[in-house]
Amino acid sequence: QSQSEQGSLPKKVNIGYLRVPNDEMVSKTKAVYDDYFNKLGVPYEFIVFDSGVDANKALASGSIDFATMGNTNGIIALSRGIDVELIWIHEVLGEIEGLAVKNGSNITKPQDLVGQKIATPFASTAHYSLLNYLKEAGIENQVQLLDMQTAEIVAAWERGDINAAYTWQPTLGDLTKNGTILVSSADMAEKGCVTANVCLVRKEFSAQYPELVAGFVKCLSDGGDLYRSNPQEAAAAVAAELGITTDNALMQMTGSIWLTPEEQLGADYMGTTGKPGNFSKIMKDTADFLQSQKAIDKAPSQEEFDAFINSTYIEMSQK
Amino acid sequence: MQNKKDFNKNHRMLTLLTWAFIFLVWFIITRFNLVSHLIVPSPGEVIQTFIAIVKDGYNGISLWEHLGISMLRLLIASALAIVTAVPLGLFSGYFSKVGAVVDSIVQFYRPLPPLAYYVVLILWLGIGESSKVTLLYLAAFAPIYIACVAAVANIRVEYLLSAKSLGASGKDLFFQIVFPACLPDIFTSIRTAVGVAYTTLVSAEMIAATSGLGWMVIDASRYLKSSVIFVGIIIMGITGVLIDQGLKALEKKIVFWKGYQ
Amino acid sequence: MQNKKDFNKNHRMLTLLTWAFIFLVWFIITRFNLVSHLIVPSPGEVIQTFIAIVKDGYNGISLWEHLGISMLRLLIASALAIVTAVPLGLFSGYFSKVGAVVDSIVQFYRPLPPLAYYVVLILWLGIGESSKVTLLYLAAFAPIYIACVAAVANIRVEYLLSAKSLGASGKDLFFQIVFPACLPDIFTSIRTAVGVAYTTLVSAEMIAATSGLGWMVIDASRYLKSSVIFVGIIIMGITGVLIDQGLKALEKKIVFWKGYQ
Amino acid sequence: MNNELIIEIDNLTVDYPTDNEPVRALDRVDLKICQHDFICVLGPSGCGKSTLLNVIAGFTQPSDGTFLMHGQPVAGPDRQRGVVFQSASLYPWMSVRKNVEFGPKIKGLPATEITRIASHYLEQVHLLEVADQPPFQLSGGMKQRVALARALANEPAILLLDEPFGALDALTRIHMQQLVRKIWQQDQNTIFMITHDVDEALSLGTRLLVMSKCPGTIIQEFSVDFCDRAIDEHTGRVHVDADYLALREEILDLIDV
Amino acid sequence: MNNELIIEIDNLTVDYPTDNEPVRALDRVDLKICQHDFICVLGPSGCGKSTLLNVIAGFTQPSDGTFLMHGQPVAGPDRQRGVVFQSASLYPWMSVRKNVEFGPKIKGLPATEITRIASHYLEQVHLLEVADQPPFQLSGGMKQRVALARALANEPAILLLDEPFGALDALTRIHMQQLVRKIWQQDQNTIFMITHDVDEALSLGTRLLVMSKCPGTIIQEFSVDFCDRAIDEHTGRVHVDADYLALREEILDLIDV
Ligand SMILES: Nc1ncnc2c1ncn2[C@@H]1O[C@H](COP(=O)(O)OP(=O)(O)OP(=O)(O)O)[C@@H](O)[C@H]1O
Ligand SMILES: Nc1ncnc2c1ncn2[C@@H]1O[C@H](COP(=O)(O)OP(=O)(O)OP(=O)(O)O)[C@@H](O)[C@H]1O
Ligand SMILES: [Mg+2]
Ligand SMILES: [Mg+2]
Repeated sequence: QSQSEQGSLPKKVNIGYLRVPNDEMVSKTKAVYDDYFNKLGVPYEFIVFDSGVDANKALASGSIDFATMGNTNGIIALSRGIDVELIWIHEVLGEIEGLAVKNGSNITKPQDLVGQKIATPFASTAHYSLLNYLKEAGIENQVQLLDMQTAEIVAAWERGDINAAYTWQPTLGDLTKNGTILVSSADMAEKGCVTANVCLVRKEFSAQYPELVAGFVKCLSDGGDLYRSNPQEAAAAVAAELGITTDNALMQMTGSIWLTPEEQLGADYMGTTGKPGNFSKIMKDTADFLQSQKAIDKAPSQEEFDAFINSTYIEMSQK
Repeated sequence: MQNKKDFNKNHRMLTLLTWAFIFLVWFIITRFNLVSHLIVPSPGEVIQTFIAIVKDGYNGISLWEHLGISMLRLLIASALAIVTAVPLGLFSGYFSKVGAVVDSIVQFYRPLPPLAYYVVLILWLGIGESSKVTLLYLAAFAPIYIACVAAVANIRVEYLLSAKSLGASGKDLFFQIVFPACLPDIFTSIRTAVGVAYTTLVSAEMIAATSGLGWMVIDASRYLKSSVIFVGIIIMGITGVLIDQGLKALEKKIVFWKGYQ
Repeated sequence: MQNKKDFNKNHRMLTLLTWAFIFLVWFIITRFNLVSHLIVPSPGEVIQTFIAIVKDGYNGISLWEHLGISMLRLLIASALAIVTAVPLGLFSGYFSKVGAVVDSIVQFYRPLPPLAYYVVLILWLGIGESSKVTLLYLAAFAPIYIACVAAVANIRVEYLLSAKSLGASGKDLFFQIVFPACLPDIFTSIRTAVGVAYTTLVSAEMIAATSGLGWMVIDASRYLKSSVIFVGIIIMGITGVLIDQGLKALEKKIVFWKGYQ
Repeated sequence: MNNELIIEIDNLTVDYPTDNEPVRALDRVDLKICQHDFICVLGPSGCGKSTLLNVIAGFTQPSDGTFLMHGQPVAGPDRQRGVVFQSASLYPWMSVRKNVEFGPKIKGLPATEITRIASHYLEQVHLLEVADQPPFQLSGGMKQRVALARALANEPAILLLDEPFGALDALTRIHMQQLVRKIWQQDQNTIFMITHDVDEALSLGTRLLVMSKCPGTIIQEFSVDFCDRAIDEHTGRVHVDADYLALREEILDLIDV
Repeated sequence: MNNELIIEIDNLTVDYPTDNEPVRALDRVDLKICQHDFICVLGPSGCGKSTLLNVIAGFTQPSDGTFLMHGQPVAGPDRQRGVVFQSASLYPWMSVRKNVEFGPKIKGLPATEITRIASHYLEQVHLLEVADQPPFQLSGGMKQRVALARALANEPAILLLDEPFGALDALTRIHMQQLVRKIWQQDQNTIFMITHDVDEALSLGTRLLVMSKCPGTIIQEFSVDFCDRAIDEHTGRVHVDADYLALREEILDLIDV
């Protein structure tokens, strides 16, 4: 392959990842990356982040080349002028995220949330879905939002400090032990409020090593293929890495939509080069919403999103 | 050394020049895009953000409320630390048995990073104000307690002996001699303690808060709003200096005999 | 007061009893399920966790490596702080013009909560070791610098005058008189500084780390592994006390004339 | 010595506990102090002078022997024995007046009485005009005068002075000596004073005790009366005569090693 | 006074700057110091004695008038004028020997020479046996002897002593006086010493300067020779005679206010 040409390889590749069961985790645990990078002879490092928030800081300082994050953080990256592009959608979030309410709290409909404290990690996709949900119910100013990380949500829930929280698996599973899901991100997605985990790359990096980026994307789609062909095996590998049960892992993996490269390139999602898909519009809508929430100063334009979402590497990887 | 006034004036001038220079460098590197404005926002941006925050607040809460809630947390925690650590510290110093009981506990938790036990506090006290205030309280407690123990040990023995010879004992001795004799050190430690608590403010407001200066900086950093971060840091820096100056002035008034013991 | 040895023995006894009592209470409230074991793990659980961590490490990294990397960060940051803050502080104190330039900058950043500017450091220096070490460095710098400035101001004027009368000037005066005269205060401030840096350790290891004691506690708290949190806290507490004891012993050796000035 | 017996010390021994074996500071000291005695204690440094004073004050307990005051054993310091140390132990957080009022206030006297007493003794040491200043604004000599007034305000049965003028310059010291002599003569106090200055002892005391090196014991006692007979009306200085000089030489020979 | 002229002070005035108007500490002082003079300066507290010494040492610059040493103006402190302060300014981080060696070392003498000088002067102050101890383990008198040895080790043209024995007890002070007298007689030093103690000045000095209250000026000078003629071979104490007592009274009258 042309990638092996002298001088066109980076000294090292730094990859920021999240500890969640997705295609990247499958590829990582099933040694797909090992094979790829070892064959190239390029050293690489996986650096774990708690959320896209910290990954964005790392991208901004040039500490990492690839990063996985929720699409809301991708928007923040773009709007703040971090020089990155979106090259892959890991998964479209479905049942994996949701608003849990405590049993016995008598919350069965949106209006019951009035006056309640609702916890969620700010600047996350869950935060965005929750805001949309509240806005739609017209009660956005009648609840108190608390900015908490997932572990703290569990602690506060256990202690009875909160009766509602919008969060994701596996935390969500802890909450539903004595709670129920009022609304999930799958429900929100149906209402047009799509959230997803995406992969960003530093443009400086992708411009210099496009082949490597395409190879990286291929690794991701290989991970997805592995999952689709043998879910049990993929779940087992992921579960070992995350320290959870295989069932739990599988439950989480089926709770979101994994896309094939073809689906990614389809009109519903990223689209092809020169022909942006619907995901770009979703991103724009999300950005407008974030702007209205003053989370970002100025939403990027549709054109900027079209350019930001770059399906070239998927196309290259499919050749 | 011609004249004291001239001398001080010269030095204030130098300090001013230093800051002017810092601002100039800041202006130049941002004006000529030597670094990304994400990494260093321009002075103009920061000033605009500051004005916007003063006018409209942050996240729907006015700046004064953010400042107020943070100061309130700090105040309550410091006040609690003072009214508990001072008597306990003085007792520990005065009655060595009390000291033997309390000392090692304080010595053990003192070096702990507050963030290490914050989760435990949240598990115990919940996500409300109490865990935040307790975190600040614990940060402020140790320096005051330790200073009080040391202060009692350092009381001039002549103060105690002459008071006894004048007929003082028990309560009189403690309140009229031991306490005032330790007051200068207590005050110094209060300044330290408030400083330490202030330093812990961001940690305390990191969890389950939606207001406070510290939370504002944390939230801004989630959205990479570096101009807000800068505004927050500048406000915190100035506030911190002001608090210390205020305490210093108070100290000079209350412990007027400091340095003359 | 019959005998000094008996006296000290009694006090050690009391301290031991205090801790025995704490462990007993801990044991009882967990044994009889007075609180959820999520909130307070039982002593047995904590000991098991401790043994497991000693044997197998945490997250695939041995406990000694966690401890080692944290101590290394602390050591590098403290060493850097010492070699920069001491000369700068002494110069600032000695040449008032240097002081006029540097002082206000240190005074401004000193009260800032480290977490407030950690974001900025990460944006500037990245997520690697340099931002972590810099955070610890900045935490350690201010106390040493400020103590050095004050120490120079407090040098007995007779030390300087008699040295001059003996023919000393310039470099001799600085290295043979000013520096050693400030050394006791420098050492005290180093102890403070290392303590402050240690307190900042968890903050520094909160972002993009995968090793270190602080990270271990943070990671455990992310997954609410309270027994790991307790193990971490206990290790950090003991380590903190040991570091301070070590520095104290070193101080006693190097600054043997302390208290005799 | 036809005056009332105040203090009776018999066979007094004091050992200080240390990490190794105890240090013997006083060895079988006998001493009787009567009303209106002015005792001056001389002796080489570290011979146990302060230890003796501390026992009388009640700060230190005898290891052996008896110490009686008015025939009663003493449990600890109390207002019967006023103490003045070498370096002022004035409380800097109280004004000069409050310092002097401290004893009477602790005693629980009525407010007017407290004020009267404080004014009286401040007047006696010529410091009424600085009564409202904090003590740290005073010179060394003034501080010691306040300490004296404070001790006197309790009207103790005996005044214990541990090198009270040791930290003062020679001129101020002479003035302080004149003041103490005057007060002693007027108020008929009983004074036990430690000093290093033979001239001071000679010009003030009625009984001079000379102590030996550690472990301290009283090796010789002189009864003197220069303070009564030889004071210049005008300058307040002692007339130095042959007797005086002879005694001075004798004492210097005794303590000079 | 047929000796070489070392220091010449003419019309010396010193004002200290303050926040308000300057304080005049010395007012038109004239003074000549010759080789082997032993000058003792007496005067009330705050009259400017230390200020005069500081000008000679080079620590303070004259506001007006001239100060020449060996006919040359002086820019600042240097090794020609050794100083001993009241409270020991020994460096606690150096051993006694290192303290004494400090001057010679700074001068850059060869190591053997440095050791020789230090041993010599430590011997002279009888402290060779504690040479390796840190100074804080010594008694007050020993500390001042080290300070003296340290100043002497530089072999300065003049020794400036600012109340060198002021903090010592009376007995130790007498021993120190004997020591200084002996050294002065043996080594033929020139000494300028401030004291508050008239007896000390009388028993040591060849010239006694009495200064007036602030702003300080020299109001009278006495030439005395008790140090030469009246020293008891045996005890080293001055024989007090009628001359001595008369002069003592005269000086006390002068400075006693
Ligand atoms: N608390 C103590 N513990 C142990 N030894 C002590 C203590 N206090 C005094 N000594 C020792 O007891 C002896 C007598 O001490 P004391 O203070 O009574 O002497 P002094 O005559 O007052 O001396 P000075 O003239 O220096 O005041 C000394 O050898 C001293 O070292
Ligand atoms: N640095 C200074 N600034 C202002 N005034 C000063 C300063 N040093 C001394 N003075 C004043 O100058 C006068 C003379 O002071 P100096 O120290 O020379 O007196 P002194 O005779 O040595 O006194 P003492 O006997 O107390 O040592 C005093 O009134 C003093 O208050
Ligand atoms: Mg004594
Ligand atoms: Mg003086």
